[in-house]
Amino acid sequence: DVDTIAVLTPEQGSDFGWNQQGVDAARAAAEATGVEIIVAEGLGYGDVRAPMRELAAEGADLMLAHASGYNTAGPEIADETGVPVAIVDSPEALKAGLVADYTLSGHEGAWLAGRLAAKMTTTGTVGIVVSGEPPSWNSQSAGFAQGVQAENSDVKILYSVIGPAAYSDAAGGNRVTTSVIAAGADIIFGQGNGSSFGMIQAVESNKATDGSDVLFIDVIGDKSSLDKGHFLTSVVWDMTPVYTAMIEDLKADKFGTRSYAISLADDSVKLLKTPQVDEVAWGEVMAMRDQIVAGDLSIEPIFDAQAVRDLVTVSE
Amino acid sequence: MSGLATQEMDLPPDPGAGVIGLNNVTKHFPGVIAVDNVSLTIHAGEVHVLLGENGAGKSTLVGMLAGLQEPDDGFLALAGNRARLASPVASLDAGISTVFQHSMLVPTLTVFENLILGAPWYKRPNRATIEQRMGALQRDFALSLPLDAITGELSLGQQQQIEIARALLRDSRVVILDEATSMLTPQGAEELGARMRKLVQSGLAVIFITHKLSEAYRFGDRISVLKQGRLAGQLGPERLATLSEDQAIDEIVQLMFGRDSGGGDAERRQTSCTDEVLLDVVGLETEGGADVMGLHAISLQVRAGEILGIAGIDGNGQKQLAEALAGQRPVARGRVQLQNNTVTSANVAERRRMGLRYLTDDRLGEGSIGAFPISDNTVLKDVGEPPFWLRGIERPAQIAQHARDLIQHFQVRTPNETTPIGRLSGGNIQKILLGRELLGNARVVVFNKPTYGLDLQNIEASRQRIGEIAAAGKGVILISTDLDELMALADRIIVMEGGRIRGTLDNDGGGEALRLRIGRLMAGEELEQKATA
Amino acid sequence: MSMADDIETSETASVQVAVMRRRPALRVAMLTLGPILAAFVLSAVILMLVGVDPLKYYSYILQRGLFSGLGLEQTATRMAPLLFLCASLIIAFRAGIWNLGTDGQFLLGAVIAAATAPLLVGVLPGWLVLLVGFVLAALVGALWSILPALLRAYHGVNEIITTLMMSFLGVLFASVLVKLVFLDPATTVPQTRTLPVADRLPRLFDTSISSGLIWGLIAVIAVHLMMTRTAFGLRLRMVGANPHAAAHAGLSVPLLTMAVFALSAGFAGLAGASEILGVAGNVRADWNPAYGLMVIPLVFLARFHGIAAIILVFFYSAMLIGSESAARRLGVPQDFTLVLVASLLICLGLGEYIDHRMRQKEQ
Amino acid sequence: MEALLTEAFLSSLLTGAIVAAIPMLLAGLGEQMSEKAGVLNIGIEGMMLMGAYLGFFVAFQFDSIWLGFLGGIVGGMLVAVLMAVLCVRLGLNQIVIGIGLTLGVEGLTALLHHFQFSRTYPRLPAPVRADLPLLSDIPVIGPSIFSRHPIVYIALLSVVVLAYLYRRTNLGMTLRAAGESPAALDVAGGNVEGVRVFSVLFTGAMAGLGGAYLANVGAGLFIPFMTGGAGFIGIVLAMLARGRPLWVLIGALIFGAALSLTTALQVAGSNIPTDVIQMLPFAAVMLVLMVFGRKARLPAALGISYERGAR
Ligand SMILES: Nc1ncnc2c1ncn2[C@@H]1O[C@H](COP(=O)(O)OP(=O)(O)OP(=O)(O)O)[C@@H](O)[C@H]1O
Ligand SMILES: Nc1ncnc2c1ncn2[C@@H]1O[C@H](COP(=O)(O)OP(=O)(O)OP(=O)(O)O)[C@@H](O)[C@H]1O
Ligand SMILES: [Mg+2]
Ligand SMILES: [Mg+2]
Repeated sequence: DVDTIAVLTPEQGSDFGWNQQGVDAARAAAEATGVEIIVAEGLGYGDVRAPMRELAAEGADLMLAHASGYNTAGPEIADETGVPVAIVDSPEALKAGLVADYTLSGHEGAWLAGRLAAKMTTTGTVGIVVSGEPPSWNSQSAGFAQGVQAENSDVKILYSVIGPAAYSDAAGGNRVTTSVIAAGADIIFGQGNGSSFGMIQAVESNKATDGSDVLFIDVIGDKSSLDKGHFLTSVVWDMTPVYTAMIEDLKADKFGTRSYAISLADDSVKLLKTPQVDEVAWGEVMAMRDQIVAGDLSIEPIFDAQAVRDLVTVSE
Repeated sequence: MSGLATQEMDLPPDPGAGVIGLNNVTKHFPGVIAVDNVSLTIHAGEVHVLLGENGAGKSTLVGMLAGLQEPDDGFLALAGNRARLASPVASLDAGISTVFQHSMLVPTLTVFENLILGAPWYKRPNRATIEQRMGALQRDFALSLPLDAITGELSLGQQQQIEIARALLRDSRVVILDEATSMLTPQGAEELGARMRKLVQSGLAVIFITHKLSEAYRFGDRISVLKQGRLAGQLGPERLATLSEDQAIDEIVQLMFGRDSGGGDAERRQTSCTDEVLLDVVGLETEGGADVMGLHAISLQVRAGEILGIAGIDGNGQKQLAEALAGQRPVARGRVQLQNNTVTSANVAERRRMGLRYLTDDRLGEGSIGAFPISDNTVLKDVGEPPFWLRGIERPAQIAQHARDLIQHFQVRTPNETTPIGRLSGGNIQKILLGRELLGNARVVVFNKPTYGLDLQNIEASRQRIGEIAAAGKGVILISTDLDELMALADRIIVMEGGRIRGTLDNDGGGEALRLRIGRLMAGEELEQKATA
Repeated sequence: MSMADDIETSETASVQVAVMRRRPALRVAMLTLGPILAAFVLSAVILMLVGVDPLKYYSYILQRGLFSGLGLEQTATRMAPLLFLCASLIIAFRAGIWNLGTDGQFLLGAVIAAATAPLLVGVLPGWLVLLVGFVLAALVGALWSILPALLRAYHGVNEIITTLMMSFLGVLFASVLVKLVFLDPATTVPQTRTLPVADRLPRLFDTSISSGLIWGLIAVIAVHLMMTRTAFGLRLRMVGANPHAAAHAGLSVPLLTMAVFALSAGFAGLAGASEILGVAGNVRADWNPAYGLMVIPLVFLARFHGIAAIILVFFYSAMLIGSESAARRLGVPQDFTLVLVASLLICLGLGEYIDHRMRQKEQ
Repeated sequence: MEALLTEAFLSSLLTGAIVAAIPMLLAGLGEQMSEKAGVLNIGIEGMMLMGAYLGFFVAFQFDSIWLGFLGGIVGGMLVAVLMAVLCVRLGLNQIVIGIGLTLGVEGLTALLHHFQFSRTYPRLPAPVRADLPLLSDIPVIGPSIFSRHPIVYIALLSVVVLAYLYRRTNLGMTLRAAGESPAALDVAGGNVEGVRVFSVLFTGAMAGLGGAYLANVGAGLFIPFMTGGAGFIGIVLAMLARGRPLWVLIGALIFGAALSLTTALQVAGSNIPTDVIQMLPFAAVMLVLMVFGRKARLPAALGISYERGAR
C-alpha cells in the first residue's frame, strides 16, 4: 500500500515557479490522498541517483522526479529499487508499475496569453525572453507566438534566449529584456527561473519605445505578490490533479500505464487576472478558453526549439 | 691559525669610533652559521674591504647592514649608539646605501624611474631636481646615464653605474659595494676604484667586497677577512701602508686559507695540444636581436688536448657562441663538426651524448633549479641515464651517493645533499655545476666563465681541473673575461668583439705585450693579417 | 611551505612532505588536526548564524556520507571522476602548468563518450565499447588543450588565461554539440543517446559502486609514481620549475610542455568519460557539474601527493553525499560544502604558516 | 537578417553592450592594479559575488542604492582582506587561495540568500537614470549610452582617473616595480607589502562595486552565483590590456557587445543558435592571444609571493 511519496526538485520550492508549483502540488496531493510526503528540494541539475536511492531506502512508495534532467536517472532507479517513479518530458518511458510520465505543457494557456498580448500591445511588437530552451518552454513559446499571430498577424514577435546555463543569470535576463524593449516590445512573455527576476526588473525600469509602460507575462507560478503594476498575466500550472491521479493509480495498481497532463479543462492550466488586464480583452480571451475546453479549437504543442524559431522569425 | 689572529687587531672595536659598529653579530640559516660572532667597525673616510672565500658570510653581513636580515645575536651600533636596522627603509634612513651582489634594479623601468624608486606613490616624480643632481654626479664622478633608457636594455656595467648613482643620490654616509667589480672589465674596475677614493675623500665610509686580492690592496684602506662566518683577521691602514702588494696578498691568503697561495697564479700550463681536430666550426652565424648579439662568420678549430681561450668584453657574443656550440641557440648559417660528425642540426641532448659539454655562466637562471635539492641538480643533465635511472625508474640512493661524493670532492659548503641548491652561496653553486660537467666521458668542454664568483682556492682548484681535462686529451674552449686566467691556461686565444672573431693569438707567454694586443682587439681593432677568415 | 611556493614551481611541496616526516608525530597531528578542527568550528559558527544546529548537521553528514552502507556506496561512486581530475591536476601542477581548463576538457570528454558508446553497443563487445569511449574522451580532452599548449610551448603565452578561455568555450561547445549534433532523436529533451545501464562500467560486487572508482584510484597512483619516481616525471618537473635549466640540460621544453597539457587534459577527458560511462549514461544539454575548479583546492591541500589526494577526495565525496541528504533534512543548501572547503583551505594555510614560523623560531 | 542595421537592432546592441560591459570593466580595472603589483587575484570572482550580495543587502535594508554600492565595495574588500592576509602577508599560493575564496563566497552567499531572501525574493525599485544633457538626445546613441545610471559614468570616469594616476604619479612605477622585481623595490625603500595589499584591496573595492552594479542596477536583486564568470573575464581583460586602463575599457566593450550581439541578432531574426554566438567573445580572445599573445608580457613576479631575504 501507498503511505509515503517523495518529490524531488532541482531548486528550492520557493521560487514562485516550477519548483514551488511542484512542491506545493505534491503537498496538496498527499493531503488529498492521505499519504505522507518527503520533500527533497534544491537537488541541483547533476546526478540525482544518490538522493533517489536514499529516498527509496527511507520507504518512499512513489518518487516524483520533478525536472526533465531527472528523466534518465528516474527509470534506472525505479528498476534498481522497485520504487515507482514519475518523470517529465518522456512520454515513451512508461513502464507498468514502475515509471509514469507527466509531460506538462501550458501551450493552450500560452496561446491565450498570446491573444491577450496581441490585443493589448500599443507598439505592435511583443517579446519572448527565455533563459533556455527546454521542451516545456518551447511549447509555451510556440503557443504564445501562435496566439499572437492568430489574433493579429501584423504584430511583430521578438524572440531571445539569454543563453545556456542562464537559469540564475538575473543580470542577463535584465540585459536581454532591456534590449528587447529597446527594440520595440511593450509586452514581454518571460520564462526563466532566477533570470525571471531580472526580466521583471527590466520591465519595471524601462519604458516602451512609444513611452508606455511595459507589461510582463509570467509562466507556471504566481508572482503577483511581487507585482509593482507591471504584471499582465501568468500562465499558471497546477500539478495537484496530476499527482493526485498518480497516487490513486498507484493504489489501484494502474501506475505506469498512462501519461498525465495538465489542461485548461480542469483549470490545471489557467490565466491569472491582474489589475493591468483590459476587461474587454479578458472577456474575449475567456470565451476562447471555453471554446478550447469544448473542443471547438485545438492547438498542437510544438516542443522543438527550431520549430519555435521558425515560428517567430519573420522571414520576408 | 690561532696564531694568525694576533696580528694587528683592533678587536673588540671601540664603539665610539666608527660610523657603524657590529658587535658580536651572529646569523644562522637552516643548517649553517653564516655569520659567527663577528665584531667590526666601519670608519668614515675609509674603504673597508671585506674578503673571504665563497660562503664566508660576506653577503650575509651586507644583508644585515642593508636591513634585509637582522642578527640572531649581537647588535649593530650607529655612531656609537646601539641601533636596529629592521628594514631596508631603516637602513636607508641611517644613511646606508647598498649595491648588492645581484642586480637590484627593475629591468622594465627606465633609468630615471629606477633612480627615484621608493618615492611615495602619490607624489609626482620631480625630474628637474634629478637631472640637476645627475649633472653634479657627472662632474664629480664621471657618471653619465641615459635617463629615459629602459634599464634592462643597458649593459651590465651601465646598470651597475645606475646602482652606484642611486646610492650617491641618496646622500648616504655609508656606501656598500658587494662584488661590484665581478662584472666589470679591468678598466671598469679601475674607474670604480677611483670613484670609491673620491667618496671616502668626501668623508663617506665605503664597504667593498671582492674576490680579487689585488683590488683589495689597491682600493682598500682597511681589509677584514672572513672565514666560515668568523672574522679571521684584519689589516688596518697603518699596517697596510707598510706592506707591498705581494706581501699584503700573502698575508691575506694566510688569513683566508691558513696557508700560502702557492706560486704565482699567472704561471703557464704545460701544453698538451695534439694534431687531432675535435671540433671544427666553419662560418657560423646566428640571428641577433634587440638584446642579443648575433654571431658573424665564426670559424675555429679545437684540437685534442688543446685549451682554446676566448677573450672579450662581456656581451660581445661569447655566450651566444657557447650556446650555438651546445645546441641551445639556432644556427642561421655555417657548420659545426664534432670529431668528423656534422652536428649543426643536432640538439643539446644529442651533442651532449656525443661528448660535448657546456658549463653555463648563468648558474641560477639556467645552470640549476633552485628549488630542487642538490642531489637532483647534480644529475640534471643525465636524467634517465644509468646508473641513476634503470629503465626510466629513479634510484634515489645512487643519486644521493653521487651527490655526496661530489660535495666532498669539490668541498661544497652545504648542510647536506637534500638542501635546495638555491640556498647555497653563489660560489658553492658554481662548484656543483663544475662537478656536473666534468662527470662522464666528455670530448669537448665549453667553459663559460668557470671561475667567476669563486674564491681563490677554488679558482685554483678549478683551473687545475680544466688543465687536467685538456691533458687527458679532451678539447677545451675557455671563455673568460679574466685575461690572467686565459694567459695561464690557454694554448691559443681568440678575441671576440661585436659577435665576430677579431683575431687569434698564440699564447706564447708573451706577458705584457700579448696582454696589450688582446686589449686592442677587445676594443675592436682588427688584426693586421686577418688570420681567420 | 608548500602553499607559499611560487607560481612556477611546486617543488618545495615534496621537500616539505619529506621534512614533515622527520618531525614528531604528535606535532604533525596537531598541525593537521588543529586547522581541520578550526575549520569545522568556523563553519559551525556560520551555521549557527543562520539558525542551524551545527552538531546535528555534522553528525548528519557523517552518518549519511560515511557510516551508512548506502551512503558509503554513493560516496565511493562519486569519487571516480574526482580522482581522474586529481590525476590530471597532479601532473599539471607538479610540472608547473596551471591547467584551469579542466571543466571544458571534462565536458567534451563526457560528450564524446556519450555520443559514441551507445552507438557501438551491439557492434563491439561491451568492454571494447567502454574502452573506445575512454580513449576517445582522453583524445578529445587532450585536443581541447592543444591551443593553450601550443601558445604556451612556442609563444610563452600564460596558460591560466588560455585554459580559462578554452574552458568557457568548451562548456558552450559541449552544449552546442549536444543540441545540434549528438542529439538523441527519440527524446524531446536535448540530450545524447543513453548508454543502457547494463552496458556501463560494471558495478563492484553486489553494490551500486561503479568500478570507475578502481580506475580512478589506479590513475592517481600511477600518476603519482610517474611524477615522483621516473625520469619522465623528473623531466616534466624540471620544465615546470625552471624551463631555462631544462633547455640547458638538453630537454625539449616545448615538447614536454605539450606532453604535460596532453596528459593533464587527457585525464580530465577520462574524468568526463568515467562519469558518463560509469554513472550518468548520457549528457544533457547545459549540464556542467564544474568539478574541475573544485578539485584544485583538494589537490593543493594534498600537496600534489597522490595518496593524500585520494584521502581528501574520499572525505570530500562523503561530504557531498552527506550534504545532499542534510539539505533535505535540515534545509541547509548543499552549497554549504563550499564554505567548509574554503574554511579548510584557509585554516590549513594559516596552520602551515604558524608551523613555518615556529620552525624558524627554533633555529 | 536584412534588419541588421535598423535602429532597433543598433539600440538593443548598444544598450546591451554598455549594460553588460560595466561589471567587467570594473573588475578588469581592479584586477589590472593587482596584476601590475604582482598579485594574480583569482579571488576576484568571489569579491564580485560578495559585493553583489552585500551591495544588494545594504541597498535593500537601507533603501538606498548608493549605500548599496558602498556596501558592495565593503563586501569586495572583505574578501580582499582575506586574500591580502593569506597571499601577500603570509605568502600562500595566490591561485589556490583565490579559487578557494571564490568557492567559499559562492557557498556563503548561496547560504545567506537561502535563509534571507529565497522565500520572498525582495527586489529593489527601478534604478534612476541620469540623462547627460544634450548627449542623451542624440538618436540611438543617446538613450543607449548617455541615459544610464550615474554609476555607469563613474565607472567610465575611473578609467581616466586611473590612467592619469598611472602616468603622472609614482603609483604606476611603484606598482610595476612590485610586480617586476619586488626585491628591488624593497631595497630601494619602497613598501612591497603595502603596495601589494593596497592593490588587492583596490581590486576588492572595484570588483565589489562591479558586483553591486550587477545586483542593484543589472538585476535589482541578488541571486546565488549571479556573477557567472564576470570576474574571470575581468582577469582576462587585465592580462590582455598590458597595463593600460583604456584597453580594459575597450576589451570590456567588445565583450559586452559580443554578449549583446546574441540578443541583437535574435531580435533581428537571425537563426544562429545562441550557444554559437555566445562562443564568439571567448573565441575572439583566443584569436587575439594567438596573434598578439607573444607580446602579452606579464610581470615577472606575477603570482610569486615576496619574502625579504629569502633565497
Ligand atoms: N528608442 C530607444 N532606443 C534605445 N533605447 C531606448 C529607446 N527607448 C527607450 N529605450 C531604453 O529605455 C530607457 C528609458 O527610455 P527613455 O529615456 O525614453 O524613458 P523616459 O520616458 O525618459 O523615462 P523617464 O520618464 O523615467 O525619464 C533608455 O535609457 C533606454 O535604455
Ligand atoms: N637566505 C638564506 N637562506 C639560507 N642560507 C643562506 C641564506 N643566505 C645565505 N645563506 C648561507 O649562508 C652562508 C653565507 O652566505 P653568503 O652569501 O653570505 O656568502 P658570501 O660570503 O657572500 O659568498 P660568495 O662569495 O659566494 O657570494 C652560505 O652557506 C649560504 O648558503
Ligand atoms: Mg656574496
Ligand atoms: Mg660571490
